[in-house]
Amino acid sequence: MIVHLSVLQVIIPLIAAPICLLLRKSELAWAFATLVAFMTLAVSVALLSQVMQSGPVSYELGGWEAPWGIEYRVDMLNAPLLVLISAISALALLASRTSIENEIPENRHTFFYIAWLLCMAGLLGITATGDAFNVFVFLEISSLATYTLIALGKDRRALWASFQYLVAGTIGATFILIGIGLMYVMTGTLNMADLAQRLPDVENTKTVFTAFAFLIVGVCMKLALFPLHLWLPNAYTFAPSIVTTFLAATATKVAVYVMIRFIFDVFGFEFSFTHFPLQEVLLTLGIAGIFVASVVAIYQDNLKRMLAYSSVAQVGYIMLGISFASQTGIMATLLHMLNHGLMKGALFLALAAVVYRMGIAQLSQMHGIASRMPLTMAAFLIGGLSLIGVPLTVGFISKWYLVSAALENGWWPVAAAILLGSLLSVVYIWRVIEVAYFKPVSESTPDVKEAPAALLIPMWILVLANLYFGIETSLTVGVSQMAAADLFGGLR
Amino acid sequence: MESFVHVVIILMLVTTAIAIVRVKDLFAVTMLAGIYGLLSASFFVLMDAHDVAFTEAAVGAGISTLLVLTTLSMTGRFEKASVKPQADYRPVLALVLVTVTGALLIYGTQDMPGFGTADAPVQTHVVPRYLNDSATEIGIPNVVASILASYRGYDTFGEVVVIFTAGIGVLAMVMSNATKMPVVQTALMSDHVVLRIVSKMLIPLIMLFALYVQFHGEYGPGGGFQAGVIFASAFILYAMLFGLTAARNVVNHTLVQLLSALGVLLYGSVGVVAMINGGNFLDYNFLSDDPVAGQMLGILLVELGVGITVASVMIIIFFTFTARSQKEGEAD
Amino acid sequence: MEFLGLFNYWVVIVLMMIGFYIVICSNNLIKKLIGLTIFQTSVFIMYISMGKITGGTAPVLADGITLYSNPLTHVLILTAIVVGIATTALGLAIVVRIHESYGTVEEDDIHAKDKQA
Amino acid sequence: MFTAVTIAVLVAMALALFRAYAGPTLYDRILAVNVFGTKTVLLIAIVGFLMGRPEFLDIAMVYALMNFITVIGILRFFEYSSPGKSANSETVKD
Amino acid sequence: MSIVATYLSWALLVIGGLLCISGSVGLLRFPDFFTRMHAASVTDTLATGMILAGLMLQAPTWIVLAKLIMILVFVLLTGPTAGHALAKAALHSGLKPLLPGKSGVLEADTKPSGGV
Repeated sequence: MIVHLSVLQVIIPLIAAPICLLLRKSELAWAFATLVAFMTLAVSVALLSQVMQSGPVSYELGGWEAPWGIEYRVDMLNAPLLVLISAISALALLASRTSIENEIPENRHTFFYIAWLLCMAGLLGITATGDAFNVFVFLEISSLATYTLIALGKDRRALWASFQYLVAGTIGATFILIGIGLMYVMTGTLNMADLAQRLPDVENTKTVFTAFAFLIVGVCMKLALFPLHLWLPNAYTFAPSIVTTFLAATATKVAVYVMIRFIFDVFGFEFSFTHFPLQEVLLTLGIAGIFVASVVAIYQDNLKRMLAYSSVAQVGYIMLGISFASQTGIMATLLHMLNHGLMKGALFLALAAVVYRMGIAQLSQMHGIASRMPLTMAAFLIGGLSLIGVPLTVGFISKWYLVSAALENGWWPVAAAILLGSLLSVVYIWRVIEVAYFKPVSESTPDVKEAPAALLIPMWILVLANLYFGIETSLTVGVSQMAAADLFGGLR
Repeated sequence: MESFVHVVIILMLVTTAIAIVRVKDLFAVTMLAGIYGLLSASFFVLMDAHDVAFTEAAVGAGISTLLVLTTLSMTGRFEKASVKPQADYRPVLALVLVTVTGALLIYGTQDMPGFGTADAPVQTHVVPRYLNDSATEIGIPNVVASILASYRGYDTFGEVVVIFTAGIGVLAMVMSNATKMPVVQTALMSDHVVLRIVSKMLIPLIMLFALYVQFHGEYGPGGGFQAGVIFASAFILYAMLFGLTAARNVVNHTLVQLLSALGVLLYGSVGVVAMINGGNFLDYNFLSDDPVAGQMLGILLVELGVGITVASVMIIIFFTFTARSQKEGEAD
Repeated sequence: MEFLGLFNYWVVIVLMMIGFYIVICSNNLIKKLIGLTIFQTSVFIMYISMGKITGGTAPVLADGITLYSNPLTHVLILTAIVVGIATTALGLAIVVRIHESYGTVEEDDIHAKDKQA
Repeated sequence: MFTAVTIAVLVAMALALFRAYAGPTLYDRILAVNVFGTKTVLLIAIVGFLMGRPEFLDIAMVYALMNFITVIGILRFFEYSSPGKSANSETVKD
Repeated sequence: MSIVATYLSWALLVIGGLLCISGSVGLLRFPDFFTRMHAASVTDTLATGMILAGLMLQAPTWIVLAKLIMILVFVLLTGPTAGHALAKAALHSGLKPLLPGKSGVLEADTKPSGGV
């Protein structure tokens, strides 16, 4: 079985989804889905350790060797991401049954779990595959499932948000399809490794330039880079809270991964940064994204929307890391991807608990809520500190590397911008802390109890992970370092 | 001559597309979109892509037109005529965006290998193996089917899952809350006697044709997806003429849902059996002692899985939509 | 032939852009989805024309024929067509629900109603 | 000779396309779509002969089938929705 | 193939092609729906039949012939049926054919009531 790990990872949830439909009863479906998610987690952890011990794993689907068949390829770059996706998915599923009680009508619960498994399988598939077209197929699986999950939100605006995302996402996917087609016409292959070998011969052509541009724009649509982020705040705000937790922690990260894979592995560092003004574009948009989104976040009353804008800002940081075009920069990016997954997971789970008890996530209704829901708000506090980048949390580690990468390039203003962006996040996190902890309980504050254990346990697991990986950094930093070295080792 | 047909079809495509932009009547738009589907399918025939033409005809001209029509019967037929002044910036913005994108693409075409050249990378790398060896490795003449089901069988697995996901999505969103069907509906097209009689004759023929397409896919254009759509269209025809309740009596809703899951499972389990027999996922060589026989068996089974899922999901989608539209019709 | 090639690709690009234009510009959600279909179909047309060989024939092996058009693009587009119809179906399902809860399928009306709320 | 027929069919398709665009009534459009579909069936059949591989006529079958179902579908939904809301009045197109 | 069959085939194809065009011209030029419908559906069926028959005479193999016959049967079944249903639906919806009025000029016998 050990040789099949990389494919088991994806096909376990993929095959489990139709089985869920056969189970019909929503409790059974939930239990089964959670079990499957934990199995997937186990597989991905095993896969990570396998990759760490013996290097990249390649798997030929259907037994056909690489350029002719489809290949799964797991290395240091995507193995940690696989763990992140399955871990967040497993924890969120654990909490989901309670969380969706009030948010989704009873008769849709089974479909919810099926869509969840499909979404997760899609994300895992995008991450694990080594074939450009296969990326598109699994991207669509995850996207279609995501549209469904978002549309299940209680508010009618969820439908509208889902539709907007569907249009934006499909345009993005079609752009990716165009990009893949143009690459294919110049090289005749779809396998990423094979593409990487054959692209340099034609890298001076206008066609490859266009292919790259379309791929990047398409992926940026999916990862909500600043001017293309318009679908994201609505989608995150109106989706069921637990779905937001899952998506915020994983979906954009997967898109970032695809981008890194194409920039560094398929097209190669040289092409991306010399034939194409990638550095300037990402730097500008990244910084603009950080500031615009952070400022907008400060003015939000709905906390889900506030964190959604914060996610857009965080994507800006991640893009900055890529734009440094250095090994430290890319390492900071990878680290921040994982860490941001952890902190957004914790924060949104805390909000899911708030929504579960209060029905809403409006800041104006939360005066003194910390005294009613101390554990939840403590989790939010720690997650918020991590988002800001306070020492002893994961946020600090990735910001640290980000800043040092900026300094390494001698880009003082960029380093200053990163710090300034963190200050902005202090502002919007502080608003919440102030209201929740220091405002007296007013009559508008609903009389609520602490969140149930089903929500608290996964939430605190994530919070502790935030702290643990903020102190004991050898695993995450080591993995990112190796992945970054791999990406730059492939340098011609 | 081929080039002439090529040019004419392409020009008609453009005309249709422009007409779609201009027409405000959404029924007309839908019909033009159907024509667009037919035209692009003809184009695919001209480009030797018979399998694709097959699918596009069934999907672009058939199923998607029907789906849009069902939706239109719920939402109304006309696009709002007047655009408010403040929305006026949108066409300009769109035009700029579209021009930039189009210009970039045209820039990109300049270095593309010429149309139809035999020594382009697309024709010389990867593909020759399929054309030269698939006869011995897989043993079926339709190369498209062997790539679809075997060489890139995993993509096709993904494709089945995509369809399944769409079915789940539609069910999760549109399925009526009430489990029982709306009360007796008037038999809608009862006055079309000729239509009903002819269709009664046709439906078995259509099903036979679907089976032919399903199992002939290895030798000519066709396969699970096309067969599934055709099979579903027989039920859709029945439902349109004799009412949804009657159709539901023939194919039970729960049963169709189970079937849609079973199709995916059939596909998946072929892969898992290959794994248990010591091969990789979806390696059909391990399904039988003789690799070629294994490939044949594997392709047969996965195509069947595709067919079952596609047919049942299409039926699910169509029936769910129709049930919703009738419920809404009553509510008025 | 060279003229036909460029003509073909350019017109296909025009088609794509018409579809794209409908998606961005149309106020009606159903028309947006139809635009999306046209956009995607045009991309399919581009793929399929990339795989054509002049004088080639359909990739169904037969005696006496040596020149076949590229079957791989056909496979890819088969998959993509399926993805396209799946997206359309899901989009229409959302539109149906939007119509039920907003009473309209026009984008600016929806915005107006959201602002009121 | 196939050439002549192909051209004839193409001309017929173009004319039908114009009718589908111009309307003016819904039924004109449906008729045009139907004619267009039948002509496409013919085109596919002839092109098969023209290109020397006439064995793939199955596609023409599908076209004919889908054409029929589409027309029925249009009629069905139009009849159903016509007493209802906005679908009843045809404004003559300008 | 015998000479006769070849010539017959060509003749069928040419007549079919001409019918095709004439039907479509009718579809384009005739004044109202019902006349257009008449032009289109009558010639449509005949033209399709003739062209397919012409092709049948040139069919290289039996399987091609069989498929052509299937298509012909299918078109002959569905074409008139669809046309019939369409005309009926149009008539029921209140669309009235143009008839010669008193002045001998074609006019609708009643104003299209609400029409379609």
